Amino acid sequence: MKHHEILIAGFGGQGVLFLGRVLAVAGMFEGYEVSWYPSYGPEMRGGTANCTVIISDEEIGATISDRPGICIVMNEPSFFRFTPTVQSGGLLLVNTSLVRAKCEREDLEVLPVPANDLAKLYLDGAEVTNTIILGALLARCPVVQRESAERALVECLRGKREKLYTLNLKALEVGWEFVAKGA
Amino acid sequence: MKHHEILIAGFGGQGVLFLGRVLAVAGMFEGYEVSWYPSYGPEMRGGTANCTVIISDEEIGATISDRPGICIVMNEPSFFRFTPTVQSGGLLLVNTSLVRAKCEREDLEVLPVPANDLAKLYLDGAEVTNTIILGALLARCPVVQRESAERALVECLRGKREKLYTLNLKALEVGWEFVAKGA
Amino acid sequence: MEKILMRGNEAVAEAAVRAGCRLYFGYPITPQNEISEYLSFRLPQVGGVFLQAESEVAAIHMVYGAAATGARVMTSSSGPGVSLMQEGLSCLAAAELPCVVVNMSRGGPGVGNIQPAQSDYFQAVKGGGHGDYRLIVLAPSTVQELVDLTYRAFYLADKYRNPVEILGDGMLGQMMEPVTFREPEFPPLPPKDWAIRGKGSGPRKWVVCLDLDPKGLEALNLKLQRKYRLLEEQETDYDTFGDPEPEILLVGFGTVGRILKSVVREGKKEGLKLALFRPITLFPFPKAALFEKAKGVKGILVVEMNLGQMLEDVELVVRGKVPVFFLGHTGGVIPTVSEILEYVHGLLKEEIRV
Amino acid sequence: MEKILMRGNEAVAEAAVRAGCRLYFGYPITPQNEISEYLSFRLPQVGGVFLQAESEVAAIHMVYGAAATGARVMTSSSGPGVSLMQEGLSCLAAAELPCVVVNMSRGGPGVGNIQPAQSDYFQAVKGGGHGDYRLIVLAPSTVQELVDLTYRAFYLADKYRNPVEILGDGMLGQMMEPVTFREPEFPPLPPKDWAIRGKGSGPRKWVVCLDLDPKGLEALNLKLQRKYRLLEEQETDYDTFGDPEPEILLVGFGTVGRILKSVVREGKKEGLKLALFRPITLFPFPKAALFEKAKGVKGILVVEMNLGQMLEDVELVVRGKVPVFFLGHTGGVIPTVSEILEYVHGLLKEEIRV
Amino acid sequence: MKVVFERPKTLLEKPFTYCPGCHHGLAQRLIAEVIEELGIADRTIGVGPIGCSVYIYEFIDVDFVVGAHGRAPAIATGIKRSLPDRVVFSYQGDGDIAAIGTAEIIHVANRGELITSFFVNNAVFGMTGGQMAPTTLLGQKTKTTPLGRDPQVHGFPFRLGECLSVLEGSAYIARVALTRPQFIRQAKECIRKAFLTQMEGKGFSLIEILSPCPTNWGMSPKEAVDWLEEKMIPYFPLGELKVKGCNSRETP
Amino acid sequence: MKVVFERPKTLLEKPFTYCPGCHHGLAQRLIAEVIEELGIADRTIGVGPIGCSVYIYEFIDVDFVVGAHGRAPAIATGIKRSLPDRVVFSYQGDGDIAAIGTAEIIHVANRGELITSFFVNNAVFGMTGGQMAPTTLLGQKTKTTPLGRDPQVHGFPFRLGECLSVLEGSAYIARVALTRPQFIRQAKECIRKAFLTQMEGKGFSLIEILSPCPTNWGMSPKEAVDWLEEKMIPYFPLGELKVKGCNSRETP
Amino acid sequence: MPRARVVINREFCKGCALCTYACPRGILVISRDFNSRGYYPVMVTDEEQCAGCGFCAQVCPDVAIAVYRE
Amino acid sequence: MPRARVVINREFCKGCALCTYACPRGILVISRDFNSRGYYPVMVTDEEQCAGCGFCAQVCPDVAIAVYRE
Ligand SMILES: Cc1ncc(C[n+]2csc(CCOP(=O)(O)OP(=O)(O)O)c2C)c(N)n1
Ligand SMILES: Cc1ncc(C[n+]2csc(CCOP(=O)(O)OP(=O)(O)O)c2C)c(N)n1
Ligand code: SF4
Ligand code: SF4
Ligand code: SF4
Ligand code: SF4
Ligand code: SF4
Ligand code: SF4
Ligand SMILES: [Mg+2]
Ligand SMILES: [Mg+2]
Repeated sequence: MKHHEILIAGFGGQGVLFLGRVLAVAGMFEGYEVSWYPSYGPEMRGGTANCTVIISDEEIGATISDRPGICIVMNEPSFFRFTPTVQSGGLLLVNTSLVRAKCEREDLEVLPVPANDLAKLYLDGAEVTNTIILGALLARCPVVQRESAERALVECLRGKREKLYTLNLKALEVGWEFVAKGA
Repeated sequence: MKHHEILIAGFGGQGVLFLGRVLAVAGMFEGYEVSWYPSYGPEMRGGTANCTVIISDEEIGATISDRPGICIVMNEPSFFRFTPTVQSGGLLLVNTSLVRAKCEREDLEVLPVPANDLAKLYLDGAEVTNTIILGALLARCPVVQRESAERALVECLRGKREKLYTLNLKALEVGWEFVAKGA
Repeated sequence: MEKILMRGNEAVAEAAVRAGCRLYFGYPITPQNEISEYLSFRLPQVGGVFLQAESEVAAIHMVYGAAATGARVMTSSSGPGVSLMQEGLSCLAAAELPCVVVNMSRGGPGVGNIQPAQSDYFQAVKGGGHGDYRLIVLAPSTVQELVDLTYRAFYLADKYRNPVEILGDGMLGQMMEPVTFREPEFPPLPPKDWAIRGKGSGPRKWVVCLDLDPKGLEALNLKLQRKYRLLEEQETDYDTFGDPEPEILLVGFGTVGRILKSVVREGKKEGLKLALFRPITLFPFPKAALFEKAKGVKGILVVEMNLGQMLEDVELVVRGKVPVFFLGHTGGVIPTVSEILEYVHGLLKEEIRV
Repeated sequence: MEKILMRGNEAVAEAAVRAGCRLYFGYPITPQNEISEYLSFRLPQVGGVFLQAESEVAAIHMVYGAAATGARVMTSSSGPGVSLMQEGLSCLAAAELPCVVVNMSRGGPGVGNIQPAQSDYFQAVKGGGHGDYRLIVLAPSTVQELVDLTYRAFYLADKYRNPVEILGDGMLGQMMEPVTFREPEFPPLPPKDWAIRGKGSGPRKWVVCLDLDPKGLEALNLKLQRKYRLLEEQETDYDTFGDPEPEILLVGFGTVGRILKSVVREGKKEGLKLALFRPITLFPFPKAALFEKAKGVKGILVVEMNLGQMLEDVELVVRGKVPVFFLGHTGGVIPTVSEILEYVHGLLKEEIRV
Repeated sequence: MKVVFERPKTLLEKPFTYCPGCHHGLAQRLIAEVIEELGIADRTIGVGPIGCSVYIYEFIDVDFVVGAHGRAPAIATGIKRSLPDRVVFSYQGDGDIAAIGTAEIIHVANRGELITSFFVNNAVFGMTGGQMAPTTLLGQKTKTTPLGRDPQVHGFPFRLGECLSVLEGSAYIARVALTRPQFIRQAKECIRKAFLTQMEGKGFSLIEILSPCPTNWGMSPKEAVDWLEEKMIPYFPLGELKVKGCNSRETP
Repeated sequence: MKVVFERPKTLLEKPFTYCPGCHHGLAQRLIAEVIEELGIADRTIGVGPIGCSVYIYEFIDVDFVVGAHGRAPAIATGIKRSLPDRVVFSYQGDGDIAAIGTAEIIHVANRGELITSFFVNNAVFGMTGGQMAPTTLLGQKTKTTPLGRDPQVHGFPFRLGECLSVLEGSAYIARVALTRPQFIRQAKECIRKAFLTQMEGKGFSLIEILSPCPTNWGMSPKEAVDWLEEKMIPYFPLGELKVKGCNSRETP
Repeated sequence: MPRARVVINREFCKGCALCTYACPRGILVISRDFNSRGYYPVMVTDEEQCAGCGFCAQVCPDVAIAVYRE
Repeated sequence: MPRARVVINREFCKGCALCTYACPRGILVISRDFNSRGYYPVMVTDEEQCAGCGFCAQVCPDVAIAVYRE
């Protein structure tokens, strides 16, 4: 049985909503039930954003999760806010370029990804830390197949952002490689 | 047991609401339960007005009456509209100065009072047809004592209209005499 | 005490002034215009403020502002105007601001007409605005009771920091009956230390009706619910009349309540064992009392000048234990004593089947 | 058919366009802004009209005007904005004008907050405006159902000449789920020969929402009541799920309905015999079906994102025959599967005393 | 014999429901005449107010919609947006248009909505029995200003026409009275221009019609028209306030 | 060392909740400064809007009331009529004051209500995420005018200040911007005059503050202030629009 | 035979008398018989005098007058 | 010793950079370290150069700057 509850959090500009959407679309392509639910409202004025993606082979009830199994934190405020909520035994993916604090919970698997640094190193600092993180996640935990994610990227970049496809593909690769080759 | 349901109807300027109020106040002075309920709203734009007065020694429930025992019609439209509603055996007081039609119901007692003509004849045409009618009514059917009606006139003319008291007293007398002395 | 023959609308206005109301904001609408016309000369006499607002929406928010200063304030309207106040009423309830709103209800829906009706029961009692809030709703049936409940409305509003609606109708507003103004004695109220009057030398305060944090907003709602429960324990009121062991219990509020009194009286003459249960507080609804009263009757007949609104609250109390029947008129048609009596006879003839 | 991942707000907008809606009037309010944002580019593409009104009051009366011409028209808002539409909705119902209103409900009362809530149930279902009118109220629980019910909303509006409210909430509006747009087949509708389009060579017509004559206004109301009864006979809808012979029947609508599905599923794993009854039409309320379903259960648990509103309609159906319990959150707090399960366990442990 | 004056066909053959001396009927006659003369009765849709003239739909022989108090401009917008080739007009009293409906009329004008509004200014809420209107004159006694309107308490008489003239979307705005034959002739001309403004797509048009309310002013019809000329016209001067693009007169 | 600039005491010591580059904070600082300098903090009551600045009551150290969207003028009226010796001001966005709250602001001005309104015009509905406001410029793209505001469809940018200047009850109306130190200095002077207008009982006063919304304009803070100066000011010219009794400038 | 004809609809007329003030010839007066709605309609005293100017019809709020001329 | 002092509240500053454009001496720059709210606050490069004009403080939307002068 497949059932993933994934929380993704960061600053407004970091593309966390987009990352979530790509995951949800990929899940949908694979025939799963999916849902995507953003934080919304004046919170965003504070400069933070988060969303919850659920990928499951059962009909989805609640679309938020008080105990996500996977949590991606792209910045420090999100790290502090959401680390305590992760399910015991869950996966915490941390953008260590922006999060200096260390996770003190011992019941979590922590996957550190210095996404901004990787972007600088390999992609001229392009703003694709979210897709790097996605690559890293999929390398570590195949919530969806990499191919589905790539198809989902096409779908989600349709229209004005089409030209960003190649860049994002590269970013996915960078994240994937970072984890696959061992960080 | 005392229980009178009195409907008074006429054109807007004929003082039917005032007439009703005097009756209700008089009833109140005598210790009865009373209520006064006017027609209201755009009907008045059409130039007609009516009110229902109830004088009773029981607590008053409905303040309108679909079968009034006493009905005073001051003009022809009111005559046509309300004559059919009067209780069988009831009293229909008609201002015959303005109502030319004849009552065809045989189960009613009809009291004709040429109020406008009486006003012209005895009161220089002053606009007190309503009080003339009141006098006539009380002479015929003592729903309240004449003295109470006179006290009520004082009460209802308090303020700006105080100077009209004597005139109204006279009008009451004219109506009373018209009936008492036999029309 | 001296009795005066007074129109319902003027009586409520005078009672408000005597209850200490010093500000009125409203917009004309028949059949309640005499309230503002009366207050437009009466309030200035006592140093108060009468202001005709540009709309009912503006009026209710002027009430919000004045209420926030701790003053006794009121507005009045009828059906369509009260509908326009729903957002404001929801805000007043959320900010826990005391005020009094009079609805001299008329025929609906839409612009409808201006004759008496009770079809705003749901709006008043269940909350026509958004959110889990309630108004305290009082339903007078005579001009004297209108006066007495107006005093009580201001008292309850302050005591519970909650808007109070007096739900009358065109008949009650337009009719004249003798009244006396016996000023009631209420227990003392706590000081309005929450009122916004400029911070002076103290700490600053604010009155708001929002909380962007769900936990906080839920907490406010739970607090309101506790208040509503307290109201139910402490403030329900009703009137009963007639046979102590009735076959049929008549239930009606306001104007219908008084008509039903006549029905009970007439019925007695015809040998019927009838009693009246007349809720005076529509919210809190006198559930326990009605439950008691309903025991042992053959049937309950709810009569309303609408097509069955309070009916639901009666059924929620009775829960199928006694058959509940309904007779209603709406749109300005007023039920008559004879028609109700006839209906009762019909019920008894059919021996009431559930 | 192709599935697209779509936000609830955008899905309802697209479905409206496909259902033939050609005019939209609305005023921004979170959490439903994506509806107007979507329609602001989508409607012009199909020759339709998107107009941002100066307020919700204006919006609902623009809807009134457009509906009077026989066009398919819609507006959308959330709590406070819908409160401001109450007079207009009462007028639309009185004039029997078809239209669709979406309420993506949020935490109240007052300005409250913008998180999901269901505390506008009373307003939607009992009629927040004045008068004896009702809206048809539909409560979708998934984005797909939001789409399907949007089609149905326009159909029902036209069929019954009645405003229809789609009662969603912030969660439903903001979330994305895969949807397909399967255009449903509805029986043909009668021509809109009442529509105001200029008299042309025919006789002139008018649409009004008033009748100053009580008898006439009562007749209109009785006509409306017949329509509402017909709706109850023909259009109630609900969903059931879970154990065919449940110990506990869970009742919830919209977003809570889907959460309760998870509860049923999780409960089964824990050996609980649970079933869900989810009203899809809130008005007409699926009384007969719920009555059937309630037979033989040990208890009913109503869960809502409010403090007990649909609860009353459930109790009116159940009439004390089965104990009814309630679990609610409000102000934007969303009940969780585990908390509900815990509550159910508690109920069963206490062996349910009435 | 030649016809000097006959009741227009577009005005239905029934007596008005207004008080003696009330100009609502006269205003409606002029509108009916212009509609008839422009030959647009078949494609004209009127939107009625809530006020004394709520029954306008009983009198002018075109299709009508009547909704809530004050919302005629919004309703007219809904109609016009749905049927852009129809001629749409609203008819409103001063309470309707300048009190409760202020936002709607301002925004309909600001949007340059292609509708024509008739604004019957009788300085009082007629239907509800004579309360203060936004247009009530200073010192004027009404049911809710028993000592006369006091600017300190109730504010100033509201000149809606001038206010709307400031907005870019308004194309034609005029104020007229109907107390004399020559005023009536001018008024009709303005009404015609207003409809043409709409039909030519120039923008929003409004005719403010000063009108007596003998009943609520407590005057005879003759006293009322005299009072209108003596008191109202000086504060609400007659004339074209705005003709597309240029304010023909300074806002006072 | 001498103080050249310090945070005023009447502005509470906490970070604003606005986006980087948003002028809501700056406007509130100026109001706080003037209140402090006039020494009226103890008897001033503010009325907040619904909009991005709904939390204004968290920042200025005076008593506050916040009610429904757009109704601040009505609320302020209720307060002022109850407590005539307090200084009452409202603070509103363009959606709040010029869309949903149009009737309330018009009538508060027309009544000459003794309150002061601050109207923060950022040409967009900020809080709800960037929809068209009544003040959105022609051609400006917003969430609900994806192709830019088209006067044929959406009407014209609404000049509230000019519209209110026409009314007799308004005593002082000025439009300011905060994009440069000298503008800021002028703005503060206008704010002071507005409060004094109220305190001297002259009538209603309003300061329209042009303000950038970098977030919803999709610009950097610098681009936003530049756009404000280049695009907004020409349509919404700065200056005193009305000083008691005389329009100091022609309404355009 | 008169040069002009004034036709008054007695049932529409409400006796407001505005036409009587508008008539340059002063030939309109309020009659003493009321109509079915209780109003005293206007009547022409001397049609011979009528100028056929139509002023009376123009100012009549109830559109109760028609005027014809040779 | 500098003639003027510029005190920047790093936690209030949101890095909007408006002060950097307002400073006639061009001595304000956005720093590369973000504060606890994720913003990159402004800093003074060379306080010696500061004219103490206060422009930066005047235009700061977040009232994050104080300026003192001898
Ligand atoms: C929402 C609402 N508020 C108030 C009313 C009551 N009402 C009916 S007409 C009217 C005003 C009438 O005045 P005006 O618009 O000047 O028209 P007039 O009768 O003077 O021609 C009012 C306040 C209503 N019907 N609906
Ligand atoms: C009755 C109602 N309608 C709509 C809203 C949603 N809403 C909140 S703020 C706002 C407008 C904000 O724009 P503006 O007034 O310009 O303030 P800004 O955020 O731009 O400063 C709206 C429409 C609401 N809260 N209440
Ligand atoms: S009350 Fe006034 S406006 Fe209404 S019909 Fe009578 S005169 Fe005309
Ligand atoms: S959204 Fe715009 S108005 Fe709102 S805080 Fe951000 S910049 Fe300021
Ligand atoms: S047509 Fe002229 S002259 Fe003849 S009656 Fe009429 S107003 Fe008098
Ligand atoms: S003006 Fe018309 S209504 Fe008035 S008296 Fe003359 S004919 Fe009759
Ligand atoms: S005080 Fe003047 S010179 Fe010094 S940093 Fe600020 S703006 Fe630059
Ligand atoms: S203007 Fe203020 S908030 Fe912006 S960068 Fe400078 S100090 Fe920071
Ligand atoms: Mg008027
Ligand atoms: Mg704004």
